[in-house]
Amino acid sequence: MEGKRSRWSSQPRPCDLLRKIREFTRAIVEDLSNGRSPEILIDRFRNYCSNSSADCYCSSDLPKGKETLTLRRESHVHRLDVLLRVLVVVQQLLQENRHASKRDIYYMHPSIFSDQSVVDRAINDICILLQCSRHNLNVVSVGKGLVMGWLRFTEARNMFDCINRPNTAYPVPVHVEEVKDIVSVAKYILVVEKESVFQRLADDQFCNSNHCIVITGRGYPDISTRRFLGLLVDTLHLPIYCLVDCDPYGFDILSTYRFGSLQMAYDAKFLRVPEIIWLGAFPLDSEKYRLPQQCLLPLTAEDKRKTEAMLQRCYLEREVPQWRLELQLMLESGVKFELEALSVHELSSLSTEYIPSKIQGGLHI
Amino acid sequence: MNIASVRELCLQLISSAFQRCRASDDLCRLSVILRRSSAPSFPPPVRISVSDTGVGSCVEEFGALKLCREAFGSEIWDGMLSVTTTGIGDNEIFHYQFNLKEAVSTRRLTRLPSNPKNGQKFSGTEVCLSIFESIDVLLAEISRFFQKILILKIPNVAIQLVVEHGDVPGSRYEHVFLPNEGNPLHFSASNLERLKSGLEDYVFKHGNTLGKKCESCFSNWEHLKVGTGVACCTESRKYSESVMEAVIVMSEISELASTCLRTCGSKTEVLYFKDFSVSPISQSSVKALTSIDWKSYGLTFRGVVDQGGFALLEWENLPPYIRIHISLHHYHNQYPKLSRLKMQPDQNLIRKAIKLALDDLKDKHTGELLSAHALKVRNCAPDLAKTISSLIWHSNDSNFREECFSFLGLPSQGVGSEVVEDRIKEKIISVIEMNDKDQPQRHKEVPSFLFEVDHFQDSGSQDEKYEDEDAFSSMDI
Amino acid sequence: MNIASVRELCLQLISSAFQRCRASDDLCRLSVILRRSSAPSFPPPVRISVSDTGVGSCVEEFGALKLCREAFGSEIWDGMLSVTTTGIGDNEIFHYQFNLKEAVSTRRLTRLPSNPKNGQKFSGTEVCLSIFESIDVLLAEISRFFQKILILKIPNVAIQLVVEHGDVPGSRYEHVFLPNEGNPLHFSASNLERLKSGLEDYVFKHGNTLGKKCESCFSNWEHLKVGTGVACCTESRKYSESVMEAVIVMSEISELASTCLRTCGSKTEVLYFKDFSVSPISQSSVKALTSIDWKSYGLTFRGVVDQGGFALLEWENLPPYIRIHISLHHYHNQYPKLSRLKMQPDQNLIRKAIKLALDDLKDKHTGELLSAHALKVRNCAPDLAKTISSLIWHSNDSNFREECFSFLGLPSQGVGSEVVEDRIKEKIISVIEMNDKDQPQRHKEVPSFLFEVDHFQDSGSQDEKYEDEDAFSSMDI
Amino acid sequence: MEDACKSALNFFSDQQLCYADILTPPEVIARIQVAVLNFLRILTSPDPAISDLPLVARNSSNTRLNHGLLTQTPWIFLTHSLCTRSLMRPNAAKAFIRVWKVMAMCSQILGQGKKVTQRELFYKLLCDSSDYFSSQSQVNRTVQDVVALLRCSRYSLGIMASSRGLVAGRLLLQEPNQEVVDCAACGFSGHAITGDLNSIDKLMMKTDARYIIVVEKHAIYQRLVEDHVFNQIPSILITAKGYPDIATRLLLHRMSRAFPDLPILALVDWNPAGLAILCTFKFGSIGMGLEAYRYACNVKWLGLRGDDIEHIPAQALVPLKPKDIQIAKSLMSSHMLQESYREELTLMVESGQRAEIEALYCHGYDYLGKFIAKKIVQANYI
Ligand SMILES: [Mg+2]
Ligand SMILES: [Mg+2]
Repeated sequence: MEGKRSRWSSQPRPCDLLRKIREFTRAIVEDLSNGRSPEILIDRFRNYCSNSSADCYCSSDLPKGKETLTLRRESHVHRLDVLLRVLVVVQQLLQENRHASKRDIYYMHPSIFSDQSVVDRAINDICILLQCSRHNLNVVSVGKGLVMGWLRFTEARNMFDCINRPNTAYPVPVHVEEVKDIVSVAKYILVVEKESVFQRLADDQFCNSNHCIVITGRGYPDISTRRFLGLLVDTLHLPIYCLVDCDPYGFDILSTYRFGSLQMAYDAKFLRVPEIIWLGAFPLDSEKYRLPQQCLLPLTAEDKRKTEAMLQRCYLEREVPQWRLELQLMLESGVKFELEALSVHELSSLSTEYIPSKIQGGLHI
Repeated sequence: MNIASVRELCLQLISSAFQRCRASDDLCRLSVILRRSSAPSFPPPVRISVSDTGVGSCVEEFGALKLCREAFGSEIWDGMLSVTTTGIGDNEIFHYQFNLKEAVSTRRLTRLPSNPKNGQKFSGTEVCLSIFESIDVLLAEISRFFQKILILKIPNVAIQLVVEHGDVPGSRYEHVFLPNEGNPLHFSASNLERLKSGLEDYVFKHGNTLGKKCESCFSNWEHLKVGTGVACCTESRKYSESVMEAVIVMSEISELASTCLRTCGSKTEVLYFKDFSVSPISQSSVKALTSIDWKSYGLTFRGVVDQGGFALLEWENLPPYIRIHISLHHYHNQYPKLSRLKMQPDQNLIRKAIKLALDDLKDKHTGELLSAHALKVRNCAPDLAKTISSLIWHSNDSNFREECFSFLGLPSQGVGSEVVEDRIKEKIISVIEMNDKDQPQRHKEVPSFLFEVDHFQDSGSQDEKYEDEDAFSSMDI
Repeated sequence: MNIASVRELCLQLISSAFQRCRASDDLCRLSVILRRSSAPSFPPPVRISVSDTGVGSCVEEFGALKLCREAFGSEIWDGMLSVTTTGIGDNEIFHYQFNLKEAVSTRRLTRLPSNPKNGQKFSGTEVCLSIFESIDVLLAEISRFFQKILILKIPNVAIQLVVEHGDVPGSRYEHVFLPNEGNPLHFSASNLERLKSGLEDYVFKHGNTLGKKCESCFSNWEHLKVGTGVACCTESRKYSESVMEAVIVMSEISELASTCLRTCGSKTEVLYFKDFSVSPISQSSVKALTSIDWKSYGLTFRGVVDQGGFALLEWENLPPYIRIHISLHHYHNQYPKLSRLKMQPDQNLIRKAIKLALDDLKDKHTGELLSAHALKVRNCAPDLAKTISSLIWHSNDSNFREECFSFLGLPSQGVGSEVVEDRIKEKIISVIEMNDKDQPQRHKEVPSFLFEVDHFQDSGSQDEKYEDEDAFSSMDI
Repeated sequence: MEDACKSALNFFSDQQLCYADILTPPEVIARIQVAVLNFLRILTSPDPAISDLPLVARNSSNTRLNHGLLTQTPWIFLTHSLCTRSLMRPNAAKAFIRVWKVMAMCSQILGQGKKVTQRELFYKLLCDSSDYFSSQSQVNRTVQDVVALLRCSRYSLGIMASSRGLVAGRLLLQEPNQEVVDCAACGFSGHAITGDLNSIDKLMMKTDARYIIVVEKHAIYQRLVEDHVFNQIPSILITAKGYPDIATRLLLHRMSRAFPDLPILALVDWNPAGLAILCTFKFGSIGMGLEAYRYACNVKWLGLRGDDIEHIPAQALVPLKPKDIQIAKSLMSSHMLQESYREELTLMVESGQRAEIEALYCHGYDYLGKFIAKKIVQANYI
């Protein structure tokens, strides 16, 4: 299919990865046998910088520098050891076609890994070294996301018939690469920040009356939710709207869908969904939809700090200057509010008034 | 330099005699004879005779001796030296008497009638003095002096130390110190080679007075690891070159329970020589020793004990069976021609010589004197080896395994995982050790931003934090 | 009690005259005449004559007067009293002269020649003295005294206050204070009834000197809310009974802008009477007043200003149109027969009487003097009423709605939601107010529950505790 | 509607134990109407009063232990002891009115045939009466009060719950007029348990399993599902991802009733929180309100227990944290904790260490399945 992008076409096969692991190992053994210190170069990635002045290369998805691991420093040796230990686990997972979570891997050598974050970094490093995505390593996390609406698909031959009960939440499949036979006649996809709003829409029979698919990542979206979303977008070519709280976290979550997260920047091209359209809530909605004063909370110092930091992100100015303006507006207004505040006057106003008016009126950016 | 005691004076006289021998082209003999007189005083007076067959001495040599007041304080010596000397070209044997108690140097000397040589061609000197002193104390001190001076392995001097107990027959003690006894060197060997060989002999003899290798401590030669270093400094103005030679020996004692253990235990006495003689070590040199970056050789320097000219270096964390020996020799390479030139005690010279010696030792003996840093890295090697081995071992690709084995020089069949692991460990360790040698150059290559990326982490914690919030709200149901 | 000033002495003399009138069985007249002499001094001397038609006085009464030194200090009085008196059974009218400056009491009295009564049956006394004092000051003070004493409403005494300005004709001022003027009482009314009625009159007159109800402040009678309380105490030893009567009046001024506002504003002057006369209030009584739990009557007591015998109670948060008036009367119920007995100023007596009066007022006037707690609860009533009314109103079950209306006594059709809400609010408020009255009794009763209950465990405080605990530790399986 | 009213009038008087019923909206509305009528009746009676609210006490002194004759396992219920919300009690007026306000709000929502999330409820109440509600937790507590007053489940009040629960394995579920769901073929996550208590209540279930395994952690559950452990050990796997929600507990409870012969075995971390989670399944928790006690299940402790710690490398043991000690103390003070559990807990506290289930992975990922199988075969659970 023409619409399929690189996101789905160039998935490395397990045997390719196993070969890469062997090559990697072989190189190390060869170096050692020849009395050379192995030097392992790891690319570093960032998907944004705080240099909004223009000519940064954050949009290019190219590495921004390299790290070198050698046997010269204790910390390097330890890090190399962790990396290789995780690689042993990964090799095993790939050979046996099993899956494990980051936490599972941590528990293989808890004393040596000392901390979960050490394992997380090693996994990221391995992905960079082997030029693959995390799920290619058969490292998965427990799924957090939910989906409902006009959608039918299979995951490893198990049928997910959401359309049968379009107001029932289904867990987002963890093994997105096993998802097949996606069928939908929906008009659009709606991503909501949190479960509470998702439930509101379910209770309002929103999908029934609007012929759409609703997805939530329950806060910061996990990888499977983002990949599943990407898969739907690529397969169904539907517009995709996003509804988040009007607060710094909501905006950050929105940015995570749109641009990917910093710590997974190496894989951003597979994890981001650039097609996403911001539907709301915008700072000015508080006036437009007559939100009572009690629902508007002042931004805390932490909120302001976070907002100011986000305003620096280069991709905003470059790609979505209008988003940035809204964020700026939020900071200036000094208040934030949650989506639930829109339901104050009328419980179903989110589904009967707010969302339809936004979509029909083109009030999104 | 002022001489502070009569014993020091004796050593000075012996040292001078040794220099006269060394200056001679021929083989020479240096005899020190201690003879207890039968006089009924206590302690009985000891007559000390220092005689040598070296080039003759000049009168000024004795007239210029400067003694502190304290040297006469304890009234064990009357200040009188009798000197008999003749040069190879002299026709007479001269006799002098020096009264060193006399402050005005011109009044010190009394010329006595000389003897004709009757045309015989020989040279030599004898210096005698009588003091009230324990003969054992003198014997021990002079012995130690000779043991040390042997380290220089000056090839043409034989030393004889004799004790005669008055008229008691059969009570004569005699010890001969020969430079080439332990480990003969070619006559043309350099000063540094002699110093190295001398220190080796000294270490093997292990402080015992037997003059031979201590078999219970050293069962074979290989336990010594030696490094040498030379630092030169051209003092341009005088056209003279100051040389600092350093030899470092690491010895491994085979049996800890041995009774041969040195008194200084795991401390290191720095054996200091100056212009081919035993010398006390100067304060500034001690300072130089403390300022060496021992850590980069895996040594933890605790401090230095400066005991009136002896410097004892103290170590921490040194394994109990390891001993470190250091000797330093500082001289002008035109000595004795220019011996009157004062040498600057150059701290840099000491540091440089010792560092070169340490590097030399490390180079020759892989795995020794690894830096503290490399030691830490090396501690990770078993883990890393195990990991790499398990990467190989857990691969289901047998070709790959065999390929790896062949890299490691192992047979493709029938090797156990421990063997692989051990082999990899060896390789890793040797890489680490090699890396440690040429550290200074390499270190600059490592990109410095490797671990500065920690600020990347700050937004990474978000997801975790958010998950915690979830955890809480689940309680809320 | 020592008399501190000449003005106090005057009031004391008037008080004694009043007591003589009260002791009489007949209707009596008490006249106070202030006559300014025409003497040219400044201020001109004022002759004060206090005359009464009561029972005659005894000589000891005046001889026993004790004046402080200060009373003579300002030299406004020579210390001389002229007394003319006769009892009903006396045949003569006696004349005395007292010199109160005389310290020795036996020397004070000078008997003057008496007049024969010629068989006429009458009794009475006149006391005269001359002082240098502003007549206006005297007039104001005596007026206030009479206004207060009128509160006791002693029925058989008519009071006349006359001012004569020397010989100036037409300058005569006369004011008559009649006990039954405002609100006539039956002759047999009790002391408490008189005190109550007297205070009501006093409040209505509102401090104005007009002697009649202030129309601009009180447009009708009902604005006064009165409570009374009596506390007795049998002092067993002397077989005498001490009585404390308290009357509390809450008045609501209809027009805040009225010029009639008392000087003391929203403060409350405690009108204190002792043995049927105006009396200063004692320190211990003031203390008793401060120790009353005003809060439980919704009053926030800020403090008391004690101004030489006057006590002004200060309130916080009192609405500006509300005035509180308190009068206290303490007497022996056998007075005057046992008037010489000293009464213990019993703090408990005051507290009890006032509490009873407050309770009485609260009982008679629902919604007044609600406790601070009940006030808080009452403030919630509109919200609760609104909530419950919305429960009714939003129900689409008409049977249910009609049933609710019938409980509320509302027609089943055509009522607006405000009506329902108001009705519920009224009911709730009335329950709250009722609950506040007999609080102590009610609380012991079984609470009325929304649903029937079999078991009851009063663990109301427990759940507050539980709320503090965090989600897990409360898991008390 | 009238029937509903009638049954509501005496809706608890004939019962020994108190718990929250799962009701339909008309039933809940009927109860609320009874509440209003009673309130008005007492308010307008000759001796008028403002009725106190009798809330079933949610504390340990109101719990009773029931020793079943047949089941031999004790279970716990709440009796009718009450704590009251009274308008008149000092500082209680607001709490009293909050109850009515929440009731009014719920009645309104139910009347519209809608449901709300707790957060929405908070916002509605915040805007409606901010004098009374200032925080989410206040709303949550008041909801629990209403539950304790009306004795119906929170869900019945129209408040949506999100269930975190998942179930997988040899279980067939069917809602009336719906297709059968095979929990063995629901993908890698298994079947998500709905938050809709009414539909759980109506589920029809079939199984050929021999055990029900309750797993504390989602990740462990996922591993077991991926490895198809439920085929090696014929079982149903269920997890609530930590402290269980009502829906998960209801489903487990329903399974325990439908399949009384299947032992329910819990696999939890070896730390006080793990035991607390197990006990929440077993007994409920006060924090969950009145609904908690109804869904008690006879859960047995499979692991990790003190004996299992020897299979765990020392470096995987972590010192107990203060929070753990706090939980342990709370558990110890409970009179419901059976002796064998108490001993385990004592051992845990004395060792000063804790271990997570994942620590077994040092023996490889398939060890966990074998570990469970072995313990089950040996009937090594308490
Ligand atoms: Mg948010
Ligand atoms: Mg846990």
